[in-house]
Amino acid sequence: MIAIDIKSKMYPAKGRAGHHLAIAELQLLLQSGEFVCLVGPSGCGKTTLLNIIADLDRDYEGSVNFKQHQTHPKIGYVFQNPRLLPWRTVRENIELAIEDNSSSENIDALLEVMQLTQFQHVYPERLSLGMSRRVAIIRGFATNPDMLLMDEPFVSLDAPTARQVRSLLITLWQQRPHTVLFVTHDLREAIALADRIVFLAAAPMKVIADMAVPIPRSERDDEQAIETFRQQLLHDYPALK
Amino acid sequence: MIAIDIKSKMYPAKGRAGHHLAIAELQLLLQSGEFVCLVGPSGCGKTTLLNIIADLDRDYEGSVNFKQHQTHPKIGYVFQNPRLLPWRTVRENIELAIEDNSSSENIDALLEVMQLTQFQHVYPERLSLGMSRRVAIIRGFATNPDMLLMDEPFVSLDAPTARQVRSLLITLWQQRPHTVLFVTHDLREAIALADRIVFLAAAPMKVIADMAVPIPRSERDDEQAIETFRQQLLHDYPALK
Amino acid sequence: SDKTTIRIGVQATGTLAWELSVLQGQTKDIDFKVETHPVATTEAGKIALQSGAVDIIVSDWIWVSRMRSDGADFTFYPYSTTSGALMVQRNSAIHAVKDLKGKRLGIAGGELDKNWLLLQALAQEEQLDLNASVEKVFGAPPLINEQLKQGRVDAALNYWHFGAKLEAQGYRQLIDGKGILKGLGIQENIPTLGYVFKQSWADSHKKVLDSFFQSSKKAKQLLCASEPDWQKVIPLTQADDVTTQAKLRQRYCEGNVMQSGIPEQQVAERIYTLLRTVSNNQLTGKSEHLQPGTFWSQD
Amino acid sequence: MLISLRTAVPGLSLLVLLAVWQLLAVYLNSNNLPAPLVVGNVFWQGCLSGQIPYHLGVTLLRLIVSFSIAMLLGCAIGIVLGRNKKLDAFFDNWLIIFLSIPALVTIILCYVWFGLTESAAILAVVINKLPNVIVTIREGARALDQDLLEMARSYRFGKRKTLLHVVWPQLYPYIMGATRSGLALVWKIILVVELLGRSNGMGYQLHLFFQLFDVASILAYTIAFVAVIQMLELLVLKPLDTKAQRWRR
Amino acid sequence: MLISLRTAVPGLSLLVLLAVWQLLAVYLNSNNLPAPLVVGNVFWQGCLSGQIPYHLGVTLLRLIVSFSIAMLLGCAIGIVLGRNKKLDAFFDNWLIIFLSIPALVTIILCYVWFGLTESAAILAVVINKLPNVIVTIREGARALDQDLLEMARSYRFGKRKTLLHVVWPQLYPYIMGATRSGLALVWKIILVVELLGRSNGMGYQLHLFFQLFDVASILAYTIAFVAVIQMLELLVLKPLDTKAQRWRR
Ligand SMILES: Nc1ncnc2c1ncn2[C@@H]1O[C@H](COP(=O)(O)OP(=O)(O)OP(=O)(O)O)[C@@H](O)[C@H]1O
Ligand SMILES: Nc1ncnc2c1ncn2[C@@H]1O[C@H](COP(=O)(O)OP(=O)(O)OP(=O)(O)O)[C@@H](O)[C@H]1O
Ligand SMILES: [Mg+2]
Ligand SMILES: [Mg+2]
Repeated sequence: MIAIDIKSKMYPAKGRAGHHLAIAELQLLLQSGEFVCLVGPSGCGKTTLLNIIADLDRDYEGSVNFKQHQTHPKIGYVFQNPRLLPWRTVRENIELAIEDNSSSENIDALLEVMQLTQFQHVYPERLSLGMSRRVAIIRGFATNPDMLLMDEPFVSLDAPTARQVRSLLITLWQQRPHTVLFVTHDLREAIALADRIVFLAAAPMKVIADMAVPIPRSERDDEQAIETFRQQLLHDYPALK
Repeated sequence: MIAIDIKSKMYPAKGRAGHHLAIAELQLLLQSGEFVCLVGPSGCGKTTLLNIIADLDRDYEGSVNFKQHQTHPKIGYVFQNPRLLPWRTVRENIELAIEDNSSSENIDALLEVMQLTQFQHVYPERLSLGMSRRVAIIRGFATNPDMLLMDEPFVSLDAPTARQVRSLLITLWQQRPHTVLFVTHDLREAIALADRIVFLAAAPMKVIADMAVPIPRSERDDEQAIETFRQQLLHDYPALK
Repeated sequence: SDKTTIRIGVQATGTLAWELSVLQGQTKDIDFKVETHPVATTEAGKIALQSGAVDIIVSDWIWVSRMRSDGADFTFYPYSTTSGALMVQRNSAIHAVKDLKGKRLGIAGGELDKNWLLLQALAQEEQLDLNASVEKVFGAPPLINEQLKQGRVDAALNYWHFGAKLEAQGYRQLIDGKGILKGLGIQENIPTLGYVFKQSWADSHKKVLDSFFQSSKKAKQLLCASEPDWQKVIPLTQADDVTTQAKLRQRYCEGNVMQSGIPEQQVAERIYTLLRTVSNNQLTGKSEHLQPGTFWSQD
Repeated sequence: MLISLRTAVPGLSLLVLLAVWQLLAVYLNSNNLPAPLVVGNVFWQGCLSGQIPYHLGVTLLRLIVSFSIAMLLGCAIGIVLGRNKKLDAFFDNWLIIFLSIPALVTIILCYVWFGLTESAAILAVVINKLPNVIVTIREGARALDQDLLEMARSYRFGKRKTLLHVVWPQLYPYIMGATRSGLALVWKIILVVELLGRSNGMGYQLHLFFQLFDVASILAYTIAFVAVIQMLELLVLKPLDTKAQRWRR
Repeated sequence: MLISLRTAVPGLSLLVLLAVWQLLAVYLNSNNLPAPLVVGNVFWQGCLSGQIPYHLGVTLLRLIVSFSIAMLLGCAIGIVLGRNKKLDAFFDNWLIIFLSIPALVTIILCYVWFGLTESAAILAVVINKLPNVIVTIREGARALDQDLLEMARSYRFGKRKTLLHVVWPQLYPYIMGATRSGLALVWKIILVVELLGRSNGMGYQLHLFFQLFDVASILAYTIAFVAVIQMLELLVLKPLDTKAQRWRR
């Protein structure tokens, strides 16, 4: 179980920009093995929250508690931008993130699914942005993390690839249920994947709705059940339209 | 009218990566004032094509002809990544792209729609990625271009903002119809916006379908007509699923 | 005034500055004007002469001969016979050149230093290969003095005013350049330093140059004989203590070129040959003989 | 409290340096390392007599002129070579050669050809410093962000705008590096240049003191120069840094 | 064809330089600038007699040792200061001071304290070069990409991996700049160091020739050194560059 309790997260004033209160009084409880989607307007503080959970940002009031884990759990973070090392090849980028180099078959399999096998020895500058994103996703998966943070990971994927990657994500999750925090703007995707969706509002970030999804997990985001639930959501929360 | 005729676009071999034939024998005719969406798998060469049209890449066989324009037309290019100058504020970034500094009211209006007015004097490092993307979109619009190249511009926008931006795009286009080439992976968005959708396949890039959209332009992507047309498309071209 | 101007490159720490200050004190007697151009090092003086910034500098005749053999038209007029000295601690066990064997010897100016070359020649006469049997430490003159003071070298071969300073502090002079030459069987007073100028310039300024030499000789004599004139020069010695000042003056005056100055050609030639063999051509250059015209003569 | 600490640290570090110096001086107790107070006294005397201000001023003037010329030319050439592979292939050799020609040679040749003039001295410094600037800036120009350059091209920034708003800020850290280490280099060269062919300036004076082995005076003059550079750092470079780095998170 | 052109250009540029030199020599017709052939001859004689290889070897040894020490220490300190604001605030002053202490002063003090020994000479070079390296690398460390550092932290790269795979490649252009301009600087300092207190090496020899105003020999020795640096550039730095820049589009 992960207990997030952020009293306040402030970006300090700098230059002409005043200080900015990004998050205030945010409480969130994640069960281990839960798949939670975060949906909220651009700039509301989703990335900020993920950074805090990933322990990249310690400059906040409050606490993030990982029960069950003595230490900070192993985290696979798929950042909003790919953040590949441009001077390392695709494969090297993935391997560097893995602590034991034993899982080379695992990497092969992931590269295969992501259709990047023939690009594994290529430097990131020679990839398209969507391909770089896919490498970043592989890197997140390959580390076999206790917790997966994904910040709009599928935005650059075409529909068939997106479906395949979603299916992969579901398979991985089924093999070893780990907590997933998944940021997306796509309500259909959120409904298809999540156990629970947390809707956020901005300035400062707060939770406006937190609801379980009563629909079985699916790699397809255009099934009728999903559409129905989405319509209902939009009806309940017109702000999401 | 813009006549694109690319015999071949090859990325030269480098390091361990062999040379890569990105585009071969691609003919495309764009009417001036036409709104064309490009839909194709990640890595198929969409960005490459836009770069060629924008005259950023001259290392290809073939030609891009702008009829009606003696010189190369003024292009507003919304890149796939924001490409803001980190050492210039939001507003400066926009103003730098404009040749005449007269359109400050125009910028104000655009900032307003994009909900960035209060961030106009902030440096890009202090923005969220979605906000940076919005700045890049404003920059593309503000130049009042003859042609607008947009490479997955709306991926980081939440649904309400995306709707607003689409509506803005449509308004702008109605005020002054300019050719738009719009890359997206979202079929619904393509149907909602485009006069014509070009479907592409990869390695090397080729056109697999090129069809007019018989549905009036709309800022909303979840209307019934769109969904129906989409289902029909998916039925005709199962590869898009 | 329509007096001819002579531009002279003067080292701030050199004795030429003393002389010129006395000389310039007697404006009424002279029919030329001296314009001094301070230079920091001997090399800076050579650059100044070559670039035409000055007409006269002080240097040595071996160099003049070498430059002449390369086509330069420099020539030399004697200025001083003072030469460097080999200094040891007062109570050092070194009393003769042969005692240097196995000792550490500090040498100012590098392996082409004339005193060092001549010292080697002298040792050779005593069947001692100094070059092989002492531990040489080359370095800048002030550093060599410092090394001797710190006991890091057993003896120091340094330029004369560095030697004089050591002497004033109680160090012992083992032998000086003149002594080395004597040991080599050369009794004549050979100038070590002299005015160096372009022959072409000298030819067109014969009269002025002559009168400059006269005045400079007179200034030298005044410096050594007249107390008030010496007092005026004392600040230029850059030495605070009277002992050092006196030592500097003594050495300076000993070096006065008393005779007409021009060394006998064959003596100079002998030294030239000596230096040429010991330095293995390096100091003198290719030319086997002292270049004719190295020593300037008025006629 | 925080601000006062921030201003206190540099002062503190100076004090520590002085203490180390004093301790060393006491420990060695030789006139090869005079104590700070002795040097301070010499420094003060030199200032009163006008000697230090005069020679420092002369040297500074030379430094400013030659440094500015070298930086301007060096940036221009460095950018051109960094962006143009063909020119770079041609001039790379020259650069290496001029980098490794001893200062002595260029200084002598400059003086002998152009006379013992002020401009020859400055030329000599520029020739010695220029290749270093070029080499540093060239590395910077090679590492420029391609994405931003493309952006500038597609939005028709033109040469001037691109240089000012896209290239310059990226070169900034390289230029700062070249400035700081370059000031030190120019200073080193200028000393030799003055030694060999000027009748004033710090180099001329320092050599004089070296001949006399007057370490106290050498250190006094050093202090004068260090003080000037510190001022430059505090009044020009630091504020520039702060301004130029504002945008970083 | 393309490849042959690429190898031809550097040769061509050398030829042009030689031609310029020859023309200048003929035009000036003074022994202050001997013609290339004269210098070549002196160079050849020096090589045959073993003089040039000997002195060059000695100097190179000093250069390699002092350069390596300065680069290693400089990179380490530079990175630390660039990443740690507090330490930087404290040592910034010291850095500026050591940057602006004249080479002469440090060299003299080293020699006076530690005697005219090899280690004193090397120490003197290191002290002169170190602040320059630190200052350049510090700028690089300040400009590190925050995104990549965060990535490394969240994937638990640890100190070693982060340094090797994240920090080092970003510092590479700065290090190359510091290496190229640093070699030149060390070479300049080593000449002074050898001149003041060594009994062999290029500086010692150049000083001898300088005393004799033997420009031909000075240039011959310069050529020897330039040749070594060119070799280094061709055999080490260029291939390193190519390898390190492979990833750029
Ligand atoms: N600089 C480059 N050097 C070599 N190959 C490149 C380079 N840029 C792109 N490519 C290759 O060209 C192909 C097309 O790339 P492009 O960026 O045009 O794809 P895209 O259609 O925009 O993909 P995405 O939707 O992921 O952005 C890819 O396979 C990529 O590997
Ligand atoms: N380094 C920073 N300094 C100052 N303010 C920042 C910084 N990073 C983010 N912010 C501000 O904090 C708020 C939240 O940013 P964050 O990146 O978390 O948004 P987000 O929810 O991830 O948005 P998006 O969907 O666009 O990525 C924004 O208003 C942004 O301006
Ligand atoms: Mg975000
Ligand atoms: Mg793309």
